[in-house]
Amino acid sequence: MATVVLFASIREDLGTDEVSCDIEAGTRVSALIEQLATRNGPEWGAVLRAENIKIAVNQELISGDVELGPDDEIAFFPPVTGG
Amino acid sequence: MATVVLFASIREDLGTDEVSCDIEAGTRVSALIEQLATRNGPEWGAVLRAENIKIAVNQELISGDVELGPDDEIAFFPPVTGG
Amino acid sequence: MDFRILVQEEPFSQQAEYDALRSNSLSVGAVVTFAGTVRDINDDDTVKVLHLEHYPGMTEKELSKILEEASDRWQVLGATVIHRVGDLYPGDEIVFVGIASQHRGDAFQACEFVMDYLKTRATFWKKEKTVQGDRWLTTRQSDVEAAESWESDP
Amino acid sequence: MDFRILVQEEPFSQQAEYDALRSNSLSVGAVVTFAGTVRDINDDDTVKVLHLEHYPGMTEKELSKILEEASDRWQVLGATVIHRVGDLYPGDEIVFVGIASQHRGDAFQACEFVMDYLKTRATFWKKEKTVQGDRWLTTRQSDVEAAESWESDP
Repeated sequence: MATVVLFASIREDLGTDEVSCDIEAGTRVSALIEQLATRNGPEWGAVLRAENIKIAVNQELISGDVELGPDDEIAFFPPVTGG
Repeated sequence: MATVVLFASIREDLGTDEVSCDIEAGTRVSALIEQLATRNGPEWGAVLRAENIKIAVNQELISGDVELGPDDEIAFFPPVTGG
Repeated sequence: MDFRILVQEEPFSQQAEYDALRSNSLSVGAVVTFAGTVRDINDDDTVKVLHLEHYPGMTEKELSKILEEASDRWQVLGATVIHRVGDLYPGDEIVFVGIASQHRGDAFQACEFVMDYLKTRATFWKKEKTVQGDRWLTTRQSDVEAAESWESDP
Repeated sequence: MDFRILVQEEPFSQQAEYDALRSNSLSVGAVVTFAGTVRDINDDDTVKVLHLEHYPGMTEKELSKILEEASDRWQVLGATVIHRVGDLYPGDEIVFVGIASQHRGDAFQACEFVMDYLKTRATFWKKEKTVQGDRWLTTRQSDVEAAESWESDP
């Protein structure tokens, strides 16, 4: 099972910090978002496709519509504001 | 009386940290050095005319052959090395 | 070289972190520390509480990469980053960065670099609770520019 | 703004100085500190003792001018300089500079500026006692260049 983790405003907007997802190897990020929107509601599509959203796969920041593995940890979060 | 104060290697080279000097208002630094050399020995002239020597009058760094007052404090020292 | 990376709710001890950096070796000639604190005013609103959260695991990895890059660029004998999370109040410390080096130039540059990169790369998020209401903060353009300014450096 | 300038034989407390800088006001968002320590090796000679002397009165005036200039150039909420004199040993602290500001950029710049100017303008002299013999140190060319680099800055 892949794990989708959400942080900060994304977590608050979607009301959960973590969901599990059954995905096939080679599923792309766009398809994962489609699957989450179908399962959990259209607000998931809107929030996770927002322009400034950051995505990390297995705790590495990615850009572009990469392929995922079935046990990956996929994180969605807004721009960081530490320090 | 004017006071001549010496620091660091200058003090060690001349073997004293302070001498008093009776000078007239308007005496220039070059004349003061001349007077010190006449009174205390030629090494005073050599040391105080060294190329990299710094001079302060009343605790303000000066450059050039300025005029002195009869009660001034004139300091001679090598380049600073704090920090 | 010694890296120390901590994400914690507790305050840190400036003295203990400074002493640890200083004692890395007798070759240490310079220690530069940065501490960031919660200001009472941000963008004209009065801050009551600053809530900080992070991405456990990824945060530490990102901080470690930033320290690696700093020590590739400059001579670094020891480096420490401590970032607090949870609820913080005006005057509280948020972050500590300390760099020990042989020379002061390296320590200053590396410390500022780590802070600039941390601001734009480490996975922390701040929610500000002000008298005017709550809001998640977003990356400042000035922080993005500060981080980008290091890219053009040799 | 609060300037604190001390020339003393005693060690300083990093924590006490940091706390004092931090508590200048709730507007303080950044505190940068620099501490310089005696290294065991300088120019390949093994340092046993570093003897520091200064020009009492003039030193404090010069340091005050440097802090004034720093606070003309950057936003400074508090500034501290402590410089030790007397006999110091490898590992001992020589100098502390701390700057409190609203923003980190100002604190970093002001702190590095004060150190660079202090190195070339404040009336301190160092005599190094090494196993190879005693020698008075002279201003380093790299320090002169570091100080000059601030002249061309806006």
